[in-house]
Amino acid sequence: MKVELQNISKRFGSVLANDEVSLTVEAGTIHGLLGENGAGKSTIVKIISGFVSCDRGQILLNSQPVQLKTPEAAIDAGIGMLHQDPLDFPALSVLENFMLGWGIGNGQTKDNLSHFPFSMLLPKSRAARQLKKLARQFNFTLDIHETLENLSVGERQQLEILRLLSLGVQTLILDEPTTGISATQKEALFGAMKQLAAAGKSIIFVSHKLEDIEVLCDRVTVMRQGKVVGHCDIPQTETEVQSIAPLLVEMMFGRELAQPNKPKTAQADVALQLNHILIKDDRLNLKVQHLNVQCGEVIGLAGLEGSGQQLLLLLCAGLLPATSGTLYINGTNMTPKSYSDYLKAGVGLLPADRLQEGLVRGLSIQEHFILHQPYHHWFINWKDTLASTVQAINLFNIRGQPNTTVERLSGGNQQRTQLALLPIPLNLLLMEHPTRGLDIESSLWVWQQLIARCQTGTAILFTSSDLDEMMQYSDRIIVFSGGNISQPISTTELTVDKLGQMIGGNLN
Amino acid sequence: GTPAPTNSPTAQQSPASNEPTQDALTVGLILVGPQNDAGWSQTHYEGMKYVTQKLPNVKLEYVDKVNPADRPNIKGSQVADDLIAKGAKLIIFNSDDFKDDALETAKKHPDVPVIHASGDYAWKEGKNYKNQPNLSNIMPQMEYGRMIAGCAAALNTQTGKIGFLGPLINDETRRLVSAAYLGSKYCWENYRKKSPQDLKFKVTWIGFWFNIPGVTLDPTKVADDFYNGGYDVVMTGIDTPEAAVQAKKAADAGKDVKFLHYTLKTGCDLAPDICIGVPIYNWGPSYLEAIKQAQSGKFQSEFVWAKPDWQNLNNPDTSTVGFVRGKALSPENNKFLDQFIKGLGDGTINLYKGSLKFQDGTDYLKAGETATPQQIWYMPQLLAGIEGPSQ
Amino acid sequence: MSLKLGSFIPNSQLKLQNACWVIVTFALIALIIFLAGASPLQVVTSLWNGAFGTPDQTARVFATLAPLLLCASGLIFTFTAGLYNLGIEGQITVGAIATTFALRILQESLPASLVITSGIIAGITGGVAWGLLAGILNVYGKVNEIFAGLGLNFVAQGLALYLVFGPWKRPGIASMSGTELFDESLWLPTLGNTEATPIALILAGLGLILTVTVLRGTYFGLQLRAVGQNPRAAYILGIPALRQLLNAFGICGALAGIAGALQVVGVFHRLIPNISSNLGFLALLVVMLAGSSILWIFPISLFFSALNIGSLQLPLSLNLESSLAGVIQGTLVLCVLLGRGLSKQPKLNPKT
Amino acid sequence: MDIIVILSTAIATSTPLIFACLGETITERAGVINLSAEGTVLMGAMTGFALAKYTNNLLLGFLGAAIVGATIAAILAFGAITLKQSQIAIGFVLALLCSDLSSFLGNPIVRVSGPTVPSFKLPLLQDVPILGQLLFQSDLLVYTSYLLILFTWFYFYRTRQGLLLRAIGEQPYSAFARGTNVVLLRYLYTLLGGALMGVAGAAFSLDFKAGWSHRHTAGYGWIALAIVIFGGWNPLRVALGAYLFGILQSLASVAQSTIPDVPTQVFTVAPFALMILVLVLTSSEGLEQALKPLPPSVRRLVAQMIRTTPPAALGKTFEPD
Ligand SMILES: Nc1ncnc2c1ncn2[C@@H]1O[C@H](COP(=O)(O)OP(=O)(O)OP(=O)(O)O)[C@@H](O)[C@H]1O
Ligand SMILES: Nc1ncnc2c1ncn2[C@@H]1O[C@H](COP(=O)(O)OP(=O)(O)OP(=O)(O)O)[C@@H](O)[C@H]1O
Ligand SMILES: [Mg+2]
Ligand SMILES: [Mg+2]
Repeated sequence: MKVELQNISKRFGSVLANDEVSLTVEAGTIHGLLGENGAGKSTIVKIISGFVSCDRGQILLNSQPVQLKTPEAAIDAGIGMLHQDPLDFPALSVLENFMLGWGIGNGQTKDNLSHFPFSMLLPKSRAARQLKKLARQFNFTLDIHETLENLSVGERQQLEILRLLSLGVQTLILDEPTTGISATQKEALFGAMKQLAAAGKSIIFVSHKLEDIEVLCDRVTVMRQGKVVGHCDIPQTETEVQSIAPLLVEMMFGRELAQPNKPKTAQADVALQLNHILIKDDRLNLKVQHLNVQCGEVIGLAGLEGSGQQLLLLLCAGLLPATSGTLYINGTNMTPKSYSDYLKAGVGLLPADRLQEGLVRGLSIQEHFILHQPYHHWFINWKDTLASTVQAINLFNIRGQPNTTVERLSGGNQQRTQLALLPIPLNLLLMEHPTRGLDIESSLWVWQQLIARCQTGTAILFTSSDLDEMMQYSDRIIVFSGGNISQPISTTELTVDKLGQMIGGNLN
Repeated sequence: GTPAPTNSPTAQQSPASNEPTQDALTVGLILVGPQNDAGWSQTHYEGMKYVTQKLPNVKLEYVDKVNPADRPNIKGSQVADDLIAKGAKLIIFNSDDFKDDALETAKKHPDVPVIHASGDYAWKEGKNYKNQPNLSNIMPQMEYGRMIAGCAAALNTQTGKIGFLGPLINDETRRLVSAAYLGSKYCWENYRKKSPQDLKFKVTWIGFWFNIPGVTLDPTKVADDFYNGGYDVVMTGIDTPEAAVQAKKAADAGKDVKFLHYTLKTGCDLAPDICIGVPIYNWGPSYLEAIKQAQSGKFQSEFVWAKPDWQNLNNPDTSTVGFVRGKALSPENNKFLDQFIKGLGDGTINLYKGSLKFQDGTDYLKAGETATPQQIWYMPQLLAGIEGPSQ
Repeated sequence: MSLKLGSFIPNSQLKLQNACWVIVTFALIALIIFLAGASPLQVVTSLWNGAFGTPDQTARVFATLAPLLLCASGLIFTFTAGLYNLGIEGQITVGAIATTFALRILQESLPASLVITSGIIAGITGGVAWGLLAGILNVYGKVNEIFAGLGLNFVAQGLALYLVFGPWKRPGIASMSGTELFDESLWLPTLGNTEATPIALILAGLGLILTVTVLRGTYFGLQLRAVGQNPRAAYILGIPALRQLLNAFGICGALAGIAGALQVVGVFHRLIPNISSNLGFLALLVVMLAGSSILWIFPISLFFSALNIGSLQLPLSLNLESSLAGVIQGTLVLCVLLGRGLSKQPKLNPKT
Repeated sequence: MDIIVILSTAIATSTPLIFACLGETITERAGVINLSAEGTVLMGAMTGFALAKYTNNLLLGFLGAAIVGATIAAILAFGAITLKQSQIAIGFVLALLCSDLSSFLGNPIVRVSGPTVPSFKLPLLQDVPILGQLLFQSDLLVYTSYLLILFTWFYFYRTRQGLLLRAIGEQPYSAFARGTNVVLLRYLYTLLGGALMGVAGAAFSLDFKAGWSHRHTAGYGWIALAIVIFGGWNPLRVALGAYLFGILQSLASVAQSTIPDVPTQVFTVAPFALMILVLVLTSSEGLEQALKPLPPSVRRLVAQMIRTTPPAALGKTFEPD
């Protein structure tokens, strides 16, 4: 199905998320959508899928103008979308998730159901058959009776794709689907998408990752600050692809980016020592025989999401007790201590979910700084703290006022605020996806700050799904796979390819 | 008519004509339940209506539902203050629960006569006498109404099982339940000619005068349990009509059950066909008497335990306690009941006579002994033969 | 959530809109009164006379105001911590029970003023205990505070009933009228021959001032707000989130406990089953109406207690059901809540 | 007394609670807490009784009560869904407001007699040994409540619309993305739940606590809210909770004569203490641990039966865009 967008605009409050966006996706092609963070990619695809309604503009399907005011209308029109944040039902079973949405609207799934009153009933057995069939086709393994919350992000994404296919969609939209799925799953997914495109379906593929776009897409549209910057066809040959990459980067960011460099920062003293640690979780048992982290050293924790990296970070932060084993920070045994002792010992955590775990909605930047100060008095001195807040805002280049509540800050500025809140000095800094959701420019800035801290002796442990980032900034990397962990490997002995293989399960 | 004879030495016979010479007087009536509750509070309201009819220069101001559930944070004494501020010159409290409020009001307004219906603070010979010159108590001798009701129940039960839907446990309710039992036992033995062992008389207390979910037992359930458990006659002592309502439902469902209502003469109306009768209160005559005294400036603290008019039990002008018979009472049983009432009236039947035992086996009255008023009023336990807790 | 007490920035526009909604509300209430066959003007006069007609009545308004203010102050703490403390009724009740207990065992042996003081302290202890129980169920048992609170209300009520009808009943009598009256020396001193006790008012005033100060000016207040907004993030920030949640429950319980104590030593002079007199629920309405403007607690509480006391006049002078007062209070709060939503509407639907 | 008789009374008299609890269950499953239950039941009882009395038509009484219940729910829905105000706050205010309103408007019909639902023994079924006496010798309202329990369960777990209902209470945004009109459905189920709570009121005033008086059913609304949680939002378990409450109430009166030393308050308070206990037990981590050793399929089944996790979006506003 051919999808045409004409002059779509959408405003959220003061942000013009889409500004006169026009693009065409031909039937039978895979169309990439590329752009920095906040460029408006998700917004435009949400408009196509009826999740968000546009302020102005027109959508044409097979050259017919259509109104896609609700997801129902979009599904009716044969458009299905895999959302960036998974939109499924953790409390329901796989099968129920699969069926949910069948028979809504006038889509073809409605027609092939039996007649009233049986159409009222849940078509469990048929759904089970279809799910199993589709799963086999794409080489996914899913226990249909399992509750969804017990599945990994990747599995949930697989299910969602199968569900969309079961709806018989003609246009499939995938908003950043490659985060959190394994290399083999990714291959299967890409294969499936090519297969679908060959069958005449149109596919819109949203990503940050140039490589993904390059291997998968026939054509790409680049967005910046809500506007379409340009389109280009992806050439077929490897060398031509190589030549187009810098062009795309320039289109995305308006200029070429400087390559980051990381000086050596590791020092002799041991900042963190783990001995015979066992951590138990609902789904994982994680064993760490022995680990020494030097002051100033950066350790990357690589692996698929949910392979145990987060458990290790939480353990080192003092937020998750170990079942057995000991943990030393700067020579002090921290095993039996509480979270507040960890804070006193100079441990800092930078959670990935900024507004859920890192910052408190409804509180201003200044109030965050006040809360962060170790206090000795009952009463708050609003005047003094204002001065220090203004200082920090200037230092970290946060675009916001002291009394701006944090949820009104942009994602990047929230991250800057989180960084500004980290106490100085710090012995151990633990970060989940420090640059997730940040554009390349902001990422560079963030890492500059972090490297400066390493130079003062702070040891860093971080997780990231971006292998390039991991290779670039880590001194050593530990690879996690299903609760097993590798020995720390120096980045000098690694390549991205080798790392990818290890993440895929080949730890040796 | 003539006012009620009372056992009080100060009670006087005076002509009942409307004497316009007496001053206009506003009476403040404080009711614990709704004025239209088809029960206890309504009898007081109607009693005062009776007074205002007889004495047109008496004006009635009333506040109903003065209880902590309906009017939280309002005390009876506060309502009395307001009524007095509005010009009330005499205050009537209509519930046992108001005893502190009555005393407080009497103390705070020494020139305002206060009548507490039920209670014993004005009883010199009682256990709780408070020397408060402007406070009186009035209570009809409902124990006789209860005896008659108990007798009627015993005459009508087929299964020999009588249920009593009791409110909360205190001297008054123990007195009345015991009286009902005495009446039942007497008629069971003497008119039905059956052995007292075959009579089951059970009381279940719900814990208050009406249902408060989560607080009291549910009287609907208790009544159902009675009817379903073979108690084919249930008498009630609570303010609300569950016994009647559930009897009607049970009867509609084909069960042979009957009930006795309480307090108000229209009590049978909910289910006339299966109603045995209603022991009723008639406050009018006692109130009339007291208000006349207040009008003439002769109000004195007294404890009025007002008697029924045995000659004409249901006479609205003379009898403070009555018994309205329901349709379910057969002519034959009516005759027995007449005999019983007559016996009570002329003293040939005195049920407060030994030997009687308490539930725990101790003596209430030794053989041949007759109960003193104090023994009747302050009933520390239920009598032996009654099933159900005393405390 | 409409109940974020976080923002202390005055928003005059919002205030104006609120005022408009209050006017709409009163029009609505006038309509209800009219339909019930009475004149709104008469109702207003009657309510006014009922609340301020005699010194007795005025005193009663202030006697009700004190516990209401205390409960409202307590609820501000729990609301700030993001909790709907519907268990406040039970906290008042247990406070009152504890006070009664203290009075009963100490009245023989200590001078009156000491007995009263210990009674109030016992009330605080009782309130705190019951508040913390709800808190522990909420924090450690993961039981939603609304349902824990409602359940504990019934349990507290059951406890009061058990005591009034059981071990503490008057000799020979078990009745809703409560336990034996305490000796007059154990009654809080009143103004003249009325029922207003200056001590209660002073305690309530202190409670409110303390509340405002703590929430606006202290680290604890700020921490509570952070916990109320997002306990997980607050914990990671280094705030002892669970402890502060428990503190909020405890402080609210303490203030409710004082209110319960005052109901015993200042108002009823005994324990009655419904000792809380629905003041806790009324205080919830007060706080909901005040929203983020803490200082509005005072006039609203005054208005509500005047309505409650004045409503007694409705049946007396107009032959109207006095539950009209509750209808007025409820309608007022409902309309203001809906009005708040309506005034925010334009922002949610940006014009194109 | 015959245990069957006690049980059958307890079951029949729990009928109004069944309606109220199922109404609340449906509402909460859709993600909306209707805290106004107390006021709604009272208003339903008052209007149901008044209508049935003046029209002398029981059906009209029930219908009127349902409409009143739905209207109150509509105010909640408007405030909570459309205006996105706190459901708790609006529901709570409505609970207090409607309680007082029922007293105010219902004053003229206090303690007058009115029509009641006639008893009706189900032919054939009533003769089944034990079960017949236990379940099928009451009236049509009671049988309706049985059907309602089964139907609600069937609807929740066996129909498409039921799956959607659970979906909008769990993840409204996901449901929206799948083409569900979340706002419309939430309105619908809130109104439906409110209507059932109204019917519960009428079931009291026209059947199980026949008549009307001030605060006639005071307390039952709060009790219904507690039972829904006890029942873990599962219709069968909720019904079980309601019956358990009824049985405890019956036991209280039986116990008074058989074990007089136990204060009555123990039984009246027991359901609440029990509710809290069940909540603590089922929501604690210990339970998960205890279930660990079971094989996954059994564990899932057991977990589903004793799960008391509320619908994930319960009480939260839904703001697409
Ligand atoms: N619901 C919303 N309310 C307000 N602003 C929004 C909303 N959704 C998106 N925006 C804003 O619109 C802009 C475009 O957002 P969009 O999600 O489309 O970006 P994106 O290109 O998908 O970015 P990313 O790569 O981070 O996913 C951003 O500035 C964002 O903050
Ligand atoms: N919840 C909100 N309330 C009010 N304003 C908001 C909200 N979310 C976003 N904004 C506004 O939208 C603007 C853009 O935010 P967004 O997070 O999309 O920025 P961005 O383009 O992604 O920037 P960055 O690169 O820093 O992440 C913010 O500056 C803020 O003013
Ligand atoms: Mg996006
Ligand atoms: Mg962003």
